[in-house]
Amino acid sequence: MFSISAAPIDAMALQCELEATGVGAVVCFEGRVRDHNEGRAVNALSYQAYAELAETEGNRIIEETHAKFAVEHIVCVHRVGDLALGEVAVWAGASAEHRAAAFDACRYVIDQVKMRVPIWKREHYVDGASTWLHPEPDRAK
Amino acid sequence: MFSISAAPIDAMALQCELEATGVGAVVCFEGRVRDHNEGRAVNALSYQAYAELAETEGNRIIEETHAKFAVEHIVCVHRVGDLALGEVAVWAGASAEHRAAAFDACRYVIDQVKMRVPIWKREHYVDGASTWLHPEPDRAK
Amino acid sequence: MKYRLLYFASLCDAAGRAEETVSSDARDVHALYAELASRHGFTFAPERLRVAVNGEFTDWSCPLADDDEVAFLPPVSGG
Amino acid sequence: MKYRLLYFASLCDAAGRAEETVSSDARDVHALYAELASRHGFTFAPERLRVAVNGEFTDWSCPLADDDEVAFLPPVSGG
Repeated sequence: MFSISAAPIDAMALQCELEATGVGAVVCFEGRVRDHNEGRAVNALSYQAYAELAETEGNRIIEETHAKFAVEHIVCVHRVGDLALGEVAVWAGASAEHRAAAFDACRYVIDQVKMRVPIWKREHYVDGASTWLHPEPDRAK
Repeated sequence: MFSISAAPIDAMALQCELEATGVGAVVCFEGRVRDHNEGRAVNALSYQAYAELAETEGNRIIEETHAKFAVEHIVCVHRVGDLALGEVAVWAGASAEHRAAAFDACRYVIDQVKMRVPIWKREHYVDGASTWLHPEPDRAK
Repeated sequence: MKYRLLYFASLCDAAGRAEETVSSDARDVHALYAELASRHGFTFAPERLRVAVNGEFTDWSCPLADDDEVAFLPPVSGG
Repeated sequence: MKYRLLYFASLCDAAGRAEETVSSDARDVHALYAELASRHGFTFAPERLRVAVNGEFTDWSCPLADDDEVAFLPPVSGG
């Protein structure tokens, strides 16, 4: 399940959604607000989403991931609103019988979410400026 | 830091050891006791380690991982003793500025630990039998 | 025709609003973007944007119907 | 010479003990393993085992000194 959350992400609760009999491997990813980006000191971020389409596209990614890898459960949540340094902006987890599938699935989900899901980040800099990030395709990280 | 633990693994506490200013990505892996292996129903596992050498070799793997990938912190703990179904047998986590390094490092650590660290698993089957696992090199998973 | 527009991120800043309803003679999304870009000073070339109509991605030749909800999506930066 | 032996996993089961101290004429780990394999019925060919002396991996030609601690390590299965 992919969802957009205005509330802080509760990683423990999300990880519980990955439980299933026969699961041998769980891989979780947390993307956090860093204190810098490309050489500029950052002191906060804001995320905005086209929530309806973000959830549609996010769940499409999760369906694709189930089709590609032998996984049991996949969960991904992306925050919106204002985030402080260190807060979790995005969380993704995958459970599987074997670890290769869990790693591959978790990574595929987060890579695709960052490329495709309509969510935008505004960086607030220590010097008071702020800007929306609209990366060129080849610079997307 | 790599360590051997006779007590249950406290994933939250370990994840806290990955914290650092500037960390943008955290990847964690949990290996759990499954209820089956290669078609046989399992109801418990025991792990035995050559603890002294396991910690030496585990920390060597972590040093290698720091040399190979741009990571901030790496933590790995392996349980020993008797484990019930669903218990965490091994936990590995990596934090980094960017997610590619965190994923690569976490996976490298667990792959190498499984291949190289002197720890052995005994499977206890539902039918009452039990056996130490000594996989052939090409069958190690 | 009347269209409902949704604006996100820097397009929202440029338009000075997150949504609006406009009357327009444009009959496809390409023509509609040209009109809105001119009105609001949008600087993105169309090839850098994706388009969604009624909550689903579509392409720039998509014909429009009265009351369609249209969003021009600048390059995303989630994560 | 006296050696302290550590046994793990199925070698521990086969030897019926986790450790022992033995007196032996063997002067390297290869000769020592041959002696112990015969005594305890170890069935692993040496090429399937790793060897550790005094808490560090070494190779099968490693010479031994009095009081060395030696472990023959069957294929590992952690994780």
